[in-house]
Amino acid sequence: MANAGRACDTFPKLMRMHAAERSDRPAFRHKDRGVWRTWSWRQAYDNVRGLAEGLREAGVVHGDKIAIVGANRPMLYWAVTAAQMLRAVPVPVYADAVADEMAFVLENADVKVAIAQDQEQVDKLLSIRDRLPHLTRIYYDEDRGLSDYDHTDLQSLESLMAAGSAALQKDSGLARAMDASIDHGAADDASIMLYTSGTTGRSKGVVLAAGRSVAAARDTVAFDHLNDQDSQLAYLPLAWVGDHYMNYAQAYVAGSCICCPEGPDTVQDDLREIGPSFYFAPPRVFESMLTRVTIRMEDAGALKKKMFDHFIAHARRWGESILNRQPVPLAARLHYALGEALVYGPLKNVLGFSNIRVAYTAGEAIGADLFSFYRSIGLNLKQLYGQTEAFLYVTAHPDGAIRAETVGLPAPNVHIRIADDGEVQFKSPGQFLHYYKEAEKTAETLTEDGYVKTGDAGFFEEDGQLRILDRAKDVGKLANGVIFAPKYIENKLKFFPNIKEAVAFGDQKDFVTAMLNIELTAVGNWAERNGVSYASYQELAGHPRVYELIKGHVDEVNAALAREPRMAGAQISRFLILPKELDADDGELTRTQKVRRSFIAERYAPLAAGLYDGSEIADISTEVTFEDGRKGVISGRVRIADLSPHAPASKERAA
Amino acid sequence: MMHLLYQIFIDPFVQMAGAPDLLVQTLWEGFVGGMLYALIALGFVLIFKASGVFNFAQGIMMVFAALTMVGLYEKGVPAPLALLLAIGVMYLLAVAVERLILRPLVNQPDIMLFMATFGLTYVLIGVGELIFGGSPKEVPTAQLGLPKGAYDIHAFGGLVSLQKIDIAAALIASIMVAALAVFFQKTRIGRALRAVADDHQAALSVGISLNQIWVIVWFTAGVVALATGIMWGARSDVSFSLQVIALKALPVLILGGFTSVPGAIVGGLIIGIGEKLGEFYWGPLVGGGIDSWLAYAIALAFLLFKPEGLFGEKIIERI
Amino acid sequence: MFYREVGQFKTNYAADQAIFPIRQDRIGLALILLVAFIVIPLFGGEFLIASVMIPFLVLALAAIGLNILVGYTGLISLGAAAFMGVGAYACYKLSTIFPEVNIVVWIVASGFVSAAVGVLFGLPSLRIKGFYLAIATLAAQFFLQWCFQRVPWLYNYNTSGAIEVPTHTLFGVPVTGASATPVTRYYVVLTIVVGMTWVAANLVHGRIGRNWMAVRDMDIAAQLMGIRLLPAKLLAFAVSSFYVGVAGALMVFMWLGAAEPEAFNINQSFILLFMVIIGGLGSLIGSFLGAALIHILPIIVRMVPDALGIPIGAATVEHLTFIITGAMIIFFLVVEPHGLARLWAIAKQKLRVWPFPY
Amino acid sequence: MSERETLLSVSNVSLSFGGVKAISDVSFNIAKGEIRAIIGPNGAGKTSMLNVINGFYHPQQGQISFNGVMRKRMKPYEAASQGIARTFQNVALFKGMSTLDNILAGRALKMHKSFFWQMFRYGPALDEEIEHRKFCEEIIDFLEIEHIRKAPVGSLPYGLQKRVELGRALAMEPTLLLLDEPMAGMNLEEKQDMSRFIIDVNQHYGTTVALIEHDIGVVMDLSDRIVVLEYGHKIADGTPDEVKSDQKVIDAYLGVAH
Repeated sequence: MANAGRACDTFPKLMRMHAAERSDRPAFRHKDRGVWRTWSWRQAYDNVRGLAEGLREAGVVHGDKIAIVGANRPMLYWAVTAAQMLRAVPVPVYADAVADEMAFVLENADVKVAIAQDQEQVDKLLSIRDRLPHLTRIYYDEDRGLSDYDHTDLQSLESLMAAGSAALQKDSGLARAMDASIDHGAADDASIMLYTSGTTGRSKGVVLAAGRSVAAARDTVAFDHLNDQDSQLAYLPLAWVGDHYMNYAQAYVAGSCICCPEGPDTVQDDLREIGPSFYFAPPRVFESMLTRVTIRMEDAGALKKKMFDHFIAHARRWGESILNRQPVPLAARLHYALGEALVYGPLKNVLGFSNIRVAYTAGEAIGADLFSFYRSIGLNLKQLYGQTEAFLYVTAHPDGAIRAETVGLPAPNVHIRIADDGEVQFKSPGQFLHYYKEAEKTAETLTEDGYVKTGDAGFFEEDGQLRILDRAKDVGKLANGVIFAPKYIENKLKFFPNIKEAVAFGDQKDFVTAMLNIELTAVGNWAERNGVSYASYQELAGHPRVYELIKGHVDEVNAALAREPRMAGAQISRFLILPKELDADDGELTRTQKVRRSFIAERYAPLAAGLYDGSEIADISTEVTFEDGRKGVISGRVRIADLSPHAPASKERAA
Repeated sequence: MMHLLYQIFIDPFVQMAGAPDLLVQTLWEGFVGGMLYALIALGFVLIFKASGVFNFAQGIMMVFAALTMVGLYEKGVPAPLALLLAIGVMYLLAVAVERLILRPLVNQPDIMLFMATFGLTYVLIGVGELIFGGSPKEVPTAQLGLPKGAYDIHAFGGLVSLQKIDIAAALIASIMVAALAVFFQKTRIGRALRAVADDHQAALSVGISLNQIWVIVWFTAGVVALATGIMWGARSDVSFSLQVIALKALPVLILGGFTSVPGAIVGGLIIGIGEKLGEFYWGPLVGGGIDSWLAYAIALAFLLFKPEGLFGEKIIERI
Repeated sequence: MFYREVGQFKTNYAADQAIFPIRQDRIGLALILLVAFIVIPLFGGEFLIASVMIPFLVLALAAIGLNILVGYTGLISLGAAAFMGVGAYACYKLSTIFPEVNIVVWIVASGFVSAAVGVLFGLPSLRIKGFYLAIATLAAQFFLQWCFQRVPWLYNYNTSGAIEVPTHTLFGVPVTGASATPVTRYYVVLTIVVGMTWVAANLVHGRIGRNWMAVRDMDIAAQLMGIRLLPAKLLAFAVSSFYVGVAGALMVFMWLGAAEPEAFNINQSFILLFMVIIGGLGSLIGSFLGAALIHILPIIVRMVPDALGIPIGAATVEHLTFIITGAMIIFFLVVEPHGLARLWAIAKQKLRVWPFPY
Repeated sequence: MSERETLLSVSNVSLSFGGVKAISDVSFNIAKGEIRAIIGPNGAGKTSMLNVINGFYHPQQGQISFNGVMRKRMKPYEAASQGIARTFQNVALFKGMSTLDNILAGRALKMHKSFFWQMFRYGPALDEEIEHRKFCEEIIDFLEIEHIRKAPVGSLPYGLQKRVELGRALAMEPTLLLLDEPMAGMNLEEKQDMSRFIIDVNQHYGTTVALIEHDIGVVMDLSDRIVVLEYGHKIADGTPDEVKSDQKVIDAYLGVAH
């Protein structure tokens, strides 16, 4: 084999190797038109070459930026590789971004060619075209609705690929040139540009190098023993580092199969059908899954419910120990085996988890309860900590030493240190090259000795595992000097299925307050059960009995905080429930669903003021964006509830 | 071949003309049978009109009612009291049907209710036979004040024999039909019953609940069944083989339409007379016994030309 | 609970359109066939095979036939037993006229005779609908039964008026008549029933089945989509009668050995209809379940008092059977109008989503 | 619009049921490729008109020609085989079947493989089944109903049922698509979706659409031309703007509604 000796330090080279070594193994699956279409590595490679040739003929050259907008589709993944084959830089864009957001990214990245999934994305691109002087051509994957469009600068990927493949077939010179282009691909080529979600301020284009990306993925593939028998469901945004790493990079290194769901509505069904062996999801996915489990079990018959609760309780007691291969009494093991047959096995089956060997969660902190629930039923769920700048991994849980509060040990070949001000800093193999066109920002982020500043505050536990507290700049102090870590408190709140989002305030204030979002499914279900009638989300959110319910949860959080010496002083004194759901379309959340605390404080200023001036009711009127993009105004009065703090855990009891 | 055609198309009419007394006798018997068919069919129509249920059990209700009366009599109950008790049993049956079948199955497709009446049929057969035994029983005609014997009339060149019980049956049938017609047209409940067939809400406005209406209708149908059963029984015996006769009311319904009272009467007469004539004049050609299916064949023939029956409403299919 | 469907994804339409797309169902089916073909003949007693299994299979086949008409096409028939009779008499006549031809061939061929008669009596179905049609099918019931009684040619002029099955052999082994062992007869019946069930499953899952169901669910819409009602209905009559006819032939040749016209009376028609209703309209599995329940119930009613030591007359047993059957129909209609098949479907769904309730 | 070829023309059609006139002497035509609306108050004879067009009712007087061919008494299935498809005011899906089977049933006219192969679900029968499944999957994709592909239609919400019904009609690859109140009982978002589908069907498949709809706003947006019926009579016929300003229409209909 021609390439055996050469190191595969780019994704096109990896793909070429798989096409040769495991040509018939499935590389991509896509549930399309009701069945799982499958492409082997060979077929996928040929398609990518066709695409690359087509793009080359369209004038794409080394260094060009190619925007890729859409959901997870093999064609779009191929476009990524095709771009890399030409040593151009793919720039995936969040598919749900509104035209304005998209314009910013495309403008900033000097995109030359845009690849869109369907009519919706093409429409968005066309609407912002005036602002993109470099954009020459747009390609699309699904042709529905596009036949009447002006095709001067518009073409289907299908035809581009066909033309490219035909050209390669006909002209062996072109084929050789393409091989050469792959060979020319170098480790320090910019491999991809991912825009940060921009929790704070505008998003920045993180440029990652090919060699570093492959190296990082190699480390983790070895770490988790992934190989070409594995498969994963690619359902997270293409533009998110999580998807690019977990699905794209790892699959290209391990030779495993990337499975694309039919659509956003069918992810759960598709997950169950495909039964992946490797799974990655942010905590909110696990959370909503557990919420659904709980709600559905509420409707079960008394006996079944009892059985379920019994075995789940048993799992909570022993499940993690069994998963961690710790010594467990035989009786408990047998009991667990029975539970596996009656509850855990079937539950994993309906959730689509039966075949999973390793599952990861990252992106946000995960609740200990939530985390251990999945582990207790036998899902090998682990946490990792990372960021786009690191090409995801900074730390990860090793097998056998997994705790919800920590994010694990440094990943292979990653060096971590805690700066004097408590900020976590790292140096990793996958580390980014620079922010695109933001040399200043790049310099700010990197230390002089080449470490990356994460902006997160954290510390190492005794066993060497890293524990993350909060964004370093968010960690504040109450007026009385007590440390206030808003995220820490928010996460504790969000671990309750009834609470969807929480925003905590307290920096430089006398006490801590919170704005909450209820989870409509869970609370709606509760309301139905308890005879609470409501006509709208707003009405439910403001219902006195819902306040009572939520107050109970907040009180529990306070009790938990009271048990931690560092946090006891930062209990929540007042809270309110927002009359609308926080929404990325309104700028309240980032596209990765993180709350923008300061923006919210500004937007709901009257409410924020109300939380601190002792009033029981505050009025608010705010603009909302509806599903179809229209805007409207929600206004109303919001009640504010008070709580009394718990006494900190006494020293005697602790001792 | 010619012979066969002659036998089918000529010979029977020659016979009719040759022996008019036999023809009249046959017609009379057909008429009486037809009146009784009409009475059974009327029970169907009553229930179908008021509750939309095609009551397959109507035939068995007839047998069951008669069997109850006769069975009680045989157990030593005086005949008039047995009659009253049988009426009471039919009332209980109506209540039970409303409670156990109609109420739980309300709003189900018609076919479900139709099937349920099959179940009812089986239950009634089982219960009837379990309590009163399967052997044929004689109706105590004398004790019920029904006449016996026959008037022999010498006419039409021969002898026409009219059984008194047949005359009584025809009379009683006529009276019941008339009474029901009056009940439907003139009384408040009757009008409510008619209304309920078209519009359940309308019935409620008359101040009678739907459930009460069902009980009343089924009870009325039960009383009609009792009367019919006694008449048939008096002419032969009471046993479950009468059930097959009851099934003959079905072609009557096809002919007359499910919702028409006059249709039931005319249909009954057509079937009754047609069947007797067919059996008497054409039956021997094919070995006899054709009355078991002739009624259906007649009805089917009609149906092919008029799918909604003689008096049924024209079906306009809406979409 | 036993269903573990994770990873059972389909990569082509043939697999996705399969009649049993779930692996566990295929395994279950294989187990059932294994029991039916091997375990029962090996370990079953004569009573089980001759008095339980053979009648059950024959009745199930008839129920499938009737279900095609009533359940899949929505045409109520009250004359199914008569078509069993047609099959039985056709087979009887064919095998006496051409005794040298293999009897299994005639059993199947008798289905065609039944189908032809079925089409004839199905003709009014274009103009007649619903209850009217149900009553019209009674014409078939009474007319055909009358033929069995009054046309001596049909029963070879036997003085008894009944038909009796002589011994026929298949590959030298007696399969009918007194010398055929129950196991042999069982295998013949089982093979035919399994084969025909498979064909029925293929039909109802394809274009033909869809057309039938379209006619059943909304005949007007079906017409406006280009489905011609008469051919669709007549095909249903033909296929249904074929199945019922073969079941009739099997009943006489493989089960009873002899039959009188009374065997095909209206009560038998009702019994078949009950099997279909209780089993579940529009379900092949339901046909088997319904046949099992209705056939096995009387056996139990007979055995329970015996087992409890309560003397009970044969007549009383029959009356009780009537009452229980009737009550059961009402009970099912009230509690689960879609029959045992729906219960089975619900149970299966529960197992699939276990531990969730739905 | 006038230069467009006429696909269907209705001339002087009258229809009555037992003496009650449902349609009196109505004439209009539908041009190839247009979206034609029939509006009017309840009981104006709109649905009866559709029923006449697809051969379900036979007018006592008047004539209908489709694709230039005059027709006498036509059976509904003949109308179907000529390319007239239909949805219904009260969803007329096959309740006992899944979404996919309903749409597949719409392919009835295009499937011909013999009973013999059907018996074994093998060879040509299976190939045909798969070929048409592919076609139906395009419709499922088009109407965005992937998630309910295998669901029994009886259990679906009303809006989705209407969508499935449209899918079933599209499966017939119709030349003329009759829609009877396609948006009745829908919320705003569902109406927008449905409008989009109707426009897409019209523009990209070139299907001629005739629809009855009560939501005047939607009708005005969607249609090229509108016929207005009242008590079985035609009172106006023209483009949305013409109809909107027609005094008779305003008096009879629009005035009441707005």
